[in-house]
Amino acid sequence: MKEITYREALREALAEEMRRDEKVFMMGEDIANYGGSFKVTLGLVEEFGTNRVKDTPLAESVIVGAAVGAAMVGMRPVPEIMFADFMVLVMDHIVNNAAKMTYMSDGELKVPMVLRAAQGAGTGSGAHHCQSVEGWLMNIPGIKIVIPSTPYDAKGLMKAAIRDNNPVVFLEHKMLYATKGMIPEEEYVIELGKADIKREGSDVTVIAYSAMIPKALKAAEILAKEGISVEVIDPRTLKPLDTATLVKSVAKTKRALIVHESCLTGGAGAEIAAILAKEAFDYLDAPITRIGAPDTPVPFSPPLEKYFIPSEQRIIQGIRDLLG
Amino acid sequence: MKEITYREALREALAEEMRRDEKVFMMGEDIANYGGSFKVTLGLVEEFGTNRVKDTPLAESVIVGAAVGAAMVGMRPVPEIMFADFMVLVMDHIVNNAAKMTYMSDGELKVPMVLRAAQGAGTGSGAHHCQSVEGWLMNIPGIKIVIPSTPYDAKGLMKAAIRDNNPVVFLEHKMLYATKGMIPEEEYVIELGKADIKREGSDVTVIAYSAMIPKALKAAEILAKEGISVEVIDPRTLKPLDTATLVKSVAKTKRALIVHESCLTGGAGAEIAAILAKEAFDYLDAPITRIGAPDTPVPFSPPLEKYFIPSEQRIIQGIRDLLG
Amino acid sequence: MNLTKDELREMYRLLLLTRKNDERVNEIYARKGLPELPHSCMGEEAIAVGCTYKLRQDDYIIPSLRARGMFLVKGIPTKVMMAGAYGKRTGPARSISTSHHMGDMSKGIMLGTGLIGSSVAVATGAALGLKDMGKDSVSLISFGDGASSQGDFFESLNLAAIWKLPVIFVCENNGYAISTTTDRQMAVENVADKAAGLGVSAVIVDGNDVLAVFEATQEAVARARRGEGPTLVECKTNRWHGHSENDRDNYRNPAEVEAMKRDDCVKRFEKYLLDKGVLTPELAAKIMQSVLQEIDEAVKFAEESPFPAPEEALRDVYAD
Amino acid sequence: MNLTKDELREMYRLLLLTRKNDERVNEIYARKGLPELPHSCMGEEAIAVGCTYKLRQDDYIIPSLRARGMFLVKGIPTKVMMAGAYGKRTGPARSISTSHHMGDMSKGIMLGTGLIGSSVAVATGAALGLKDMGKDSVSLISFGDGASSQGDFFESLNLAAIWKLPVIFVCENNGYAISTTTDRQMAVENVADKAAGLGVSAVIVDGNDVLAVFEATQEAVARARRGEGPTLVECKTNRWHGHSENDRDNYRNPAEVEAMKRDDCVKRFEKYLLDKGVLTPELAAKIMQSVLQEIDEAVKFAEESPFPAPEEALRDVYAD
Ligand SMILES: Cc1ncc(C[n+]2csc(CCOP(=O)(O)OP(=O)(O)O)c2C)c(N)n1
Ligand SMILES: Cc1ncc(C[n+]2csc(CCOP(=O)(O)OP(=O)(O)O)c2C)c(N)n1
Ligand SMILES: [Mg+2]
Ligand SMILES: [Mg+2]
Repeated sequence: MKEITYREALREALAEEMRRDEKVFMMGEDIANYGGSFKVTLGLVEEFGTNRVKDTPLAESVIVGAAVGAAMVGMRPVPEIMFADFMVLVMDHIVNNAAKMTYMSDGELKVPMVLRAAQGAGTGSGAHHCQSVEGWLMNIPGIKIVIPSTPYDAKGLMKAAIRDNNPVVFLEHKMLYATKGMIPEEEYVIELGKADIKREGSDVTVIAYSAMIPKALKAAEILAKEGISVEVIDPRTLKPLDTATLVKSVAKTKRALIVHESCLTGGAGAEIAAILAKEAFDYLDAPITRIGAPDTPVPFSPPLEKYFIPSEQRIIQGIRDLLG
Repeated sequence: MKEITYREALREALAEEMRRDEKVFMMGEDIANYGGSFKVTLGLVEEFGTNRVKDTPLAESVIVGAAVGAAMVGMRPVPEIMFADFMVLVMDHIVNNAAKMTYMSDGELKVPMVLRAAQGAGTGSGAHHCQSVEGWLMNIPGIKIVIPSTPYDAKGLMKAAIRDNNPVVFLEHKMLYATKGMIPEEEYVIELGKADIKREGSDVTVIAYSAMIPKALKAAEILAKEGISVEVIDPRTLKPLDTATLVKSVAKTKRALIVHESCLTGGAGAEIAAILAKEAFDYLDAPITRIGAPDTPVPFSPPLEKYFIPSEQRIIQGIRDLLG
Repeated sequence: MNLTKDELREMYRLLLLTRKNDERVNEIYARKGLPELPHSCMGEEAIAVGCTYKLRQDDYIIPSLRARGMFLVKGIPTKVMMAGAYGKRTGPARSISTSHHMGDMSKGIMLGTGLIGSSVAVATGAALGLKDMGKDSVSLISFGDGASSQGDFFESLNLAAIWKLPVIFVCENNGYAISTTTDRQMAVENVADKAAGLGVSAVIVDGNDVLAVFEATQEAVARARRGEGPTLVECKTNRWHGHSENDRDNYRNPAEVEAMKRDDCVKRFEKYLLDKGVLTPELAAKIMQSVLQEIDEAVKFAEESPFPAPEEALRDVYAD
Repeated sequence: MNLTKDELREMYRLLLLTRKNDERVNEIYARKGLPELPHSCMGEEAIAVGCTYKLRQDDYIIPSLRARGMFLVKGIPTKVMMAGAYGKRTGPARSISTSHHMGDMSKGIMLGTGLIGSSVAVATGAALGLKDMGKDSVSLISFGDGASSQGDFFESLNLAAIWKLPVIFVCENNGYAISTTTDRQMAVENVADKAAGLGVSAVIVDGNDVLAVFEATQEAVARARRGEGPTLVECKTNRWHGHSENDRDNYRNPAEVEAMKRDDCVKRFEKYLLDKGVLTPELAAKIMQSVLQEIDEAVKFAEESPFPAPEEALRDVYAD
């Protein structure tokens, strides 16, 4: 085992997969010498050259559209859009090209593409650079959505995503890049679609992901001192969603709190809640509760941004409310 | 009262509002002489001229981006994108411009824009021209989403949408254009954010909208003959959502079935279910159930498309299952 | 231009097949309707045939909505296309998708999208992939004048120009995007002008002259294979019918349309071949007969084919 | 060019204010950090000042990320801008949004977006609105060379050209988009070439010559007011600093940057005014002093201002 940051874990995964398969390549704005806005790709151009770590013009739509085309003829592109907020510029290529090709070709065509993007608030970059975007993508059949919370998950899931034969949107969180965790020295891959129980507990199930996992874990720790046993589950991939693991946990705890950083209304938590309201209905002893950011754009000024991002305190309060 | 089609109702609303306020104008592809792909705007150019019914080049992004700009300086644009599937081409302007301007300007700026689009399956136009897109838009704070099911609602809501000072996405359903209904001779406006109880009942609440309303009503009628009393509620606007009316109905019936045509996972029904799982939890006697299209692109061949679109039979079965 | 007599005759057959197939589909649609709404390519057949003829199997194409001939040239059987219009299980991809945008990678046909302009980026990316895999294949996409207003058109040409990608942009400039005339679509005279503004070399050809289209495309393909980058081939042509077969076409003067029909790409090529002695009236009649027979058989095949079973709608959303 | 001596001096003051404000913000950021990450405009001040000077209050602008001077010329107080960098309640819109993209309709400043390229469409639409309301105001947007690769740039110029909209596209071509050089951004020499390809008239000026920028813009504004349509003004310039103040700028040769600094738009204009006798060393010193004092006061104001209250984050998502 070794300690590594989330950023490094991603970089390792990218490098290992590029070494393993020469069809894998990256393209995006300023990912080569500059190393990307968040330095995830820093140094990779030295090993792999500018042909496999391609700096592109400032044109997101063709970055992703071209990645789809390259994938269709046999490459395995890993395009990056600098900020997940820019997802809206490439949604046509996700929705109407990448996601539909396999279906429309009766299974003949494959679009093995991993679209990377950094999302989330906490950097003070304001309404256009801090959004959490998975909510916009939940209603798109044909894609997968991966959203890791730890270095271990980031690496293993990235490797699985690159090997997957479907378009995967891979959402990294800016505030996690510098967080550290242990990973094995040897190679490993984490199957897409498997939730991870980050902490076992028996009184309440907290379903969270991405930057909300560290907060949920901290909340669980604090409440543990009061004798409240919180189970924290990280779906890790939102599409496909590991419904079975979620339902099983709620069957045990009888209570579910869903936490995400994206705005509450229409977020991925809605789907999780809807599934539980159907599949876990008979187990529930309390209303399914969601915590998300308020339904506003991300504000810039530090106290406003802090207020916007769901906090440990809100999670603790949410758990207390659920336990009545 | 007079009988009118959904298409004519929309046209009347557009014409009345353009007469009332000369700041209102329309822009889109082939909306003038051609009358739009679905002939909603047919004939309007004759009364209002090509300056207020503007044919644009084939470039959705600038159609909506320019509409936002025109709105910011005082106009009230009603842009059209021909098929709602193309929403992904304009989502940046919706998400990052239209929806954020008022907030980011501390209330100074307004973007009174109604973005019209035709959605839904049933025409055999395949995966790129038949999608139901509201699910992509639910997680966008700052916009309103209107999705009428009857000529009466279509007219009254369109007039309200045009008078609203916020960006409104107005989703029309292709299979409803030719449907008929009664509307008053005199002018009327329907407030945004108010659900309508399309049929009162006491055994189960069916929440549906757009083209699923006629189907839900037919299902209710059929079941009425068996003594099952179905309440059918049409939220009419998904943002803002009339939570109170939905919860009140479920408090009465104890059972909720949500029906939409868009793919199930991550659809607007997820948000509705999540709200009920929280707000109506104590009333519920059965799991909240959703019916939507399968999580696939819209297939083309007639039997496939028919299978894809939620049917009366599926609604009837859903209700029976809920009543156990 | 080094085409043998047989090749010239084959080109003629393909032109005629495209024309007659279109006529038949429109006739059926008018008479009894069809699941797939036809968008007639009548008047524009020379572009599809000219730009696709002699492409290799491992050259990839994405045909426009109106480039039905490209499928035929690339080897999609007429009956499969016809079954597609009928939505039958024997159509492309079991008629899960419309035949407009069918793909068949074994023949070098990439699946297109119904969103005008969007496939230009995909075709550009295919060129990128082919180049990076060290192949000398090219990617060729056709699209209309209207498509050249889309952001993706510009972003793609720009990328192709910088990276010298082996992609050929074939623009079918028929003067209309549905009801919108080209002068209300753009402020320059030619789509080629936009390409030039991005550093993409561009040629303008008479789109009703199948050999002119063929030659220009072949030259573009050769350039691309030599690593010299993209070319835009702008083909000026006419759309005889309305945008689709349910367009009443009330925004054009019938005289304008009549004038168009006087420059018939099929008749023009026929006359050329007759003049050259490559074709005789007898041979022409024979070709016509074989084409009509092929279409008859295709209609029969389509009519008799079963629909897919409803549950087939659920297959293959994800690849393994 | 009919500028009075006072106007020339005022232009100089604005240039200096832009420069010194930038220096100060960068210094504070380096020393102790700031909520808003600065994107230095050093080296490019002449464009912002030159293109905005003498615009009317009812002319609308959308400044680029690097066009801080445009806000100052349009009348945003230095202290408000500074308070914005600090995220204070006295900043633009209570610092709900970053000051990069602030709007103030009373001054003719439209809110921009952080998505490069996207505001070009909005500015184009503003021009459309102004025209349709029968006003003779213009809309002016500035953006970088990188932005000119975006689909919205092309779609907007095309629309503006067809509809002859009163919009001025000011391109600050500084040779870089973050680390990406212009030759890896586009295959043509000039952004103006792209405009030409769309039928938008374009001029190229020395972006470090404030009067050249001013004149070219004024001409474009006059054309727009006369209903003659859009103009693209391409200003060639240099970006002295990294992309942002946390860019280590390791992708450029320091010598290249040093060379840039030899063409200093502020110094150049100062010399010009001194040579012309419009400025004297004494007057220059006085202006410098007043500028520095204004900035000192702005910093003090920003430092002493309160932050907004957390719950203010919930205000004004919807208009009434
Ligand atoms: C993104 C998008 N916008 C609009 C449409 C509707 N539409 C289909 S074809 C067409 C006109 C296309 O014009 P052009 O590119 O000139 O091709 P042509 O039909 O003339 O062959 C339009 C507007 C579409 N399919 N996709
Ligand atoms: C749509 C979008 N893509 C990428 C970015 C990230 N980004 C911010 S500034 C910038 C470079 C802009 O270059 P240019 O337009 O030349 O302006 P300059 O910074 O040189 O003034 C990039 C890539 C963004 N903000 N928006
Ligand atoms: Mg055309
Ligand atoms: Mg630049």
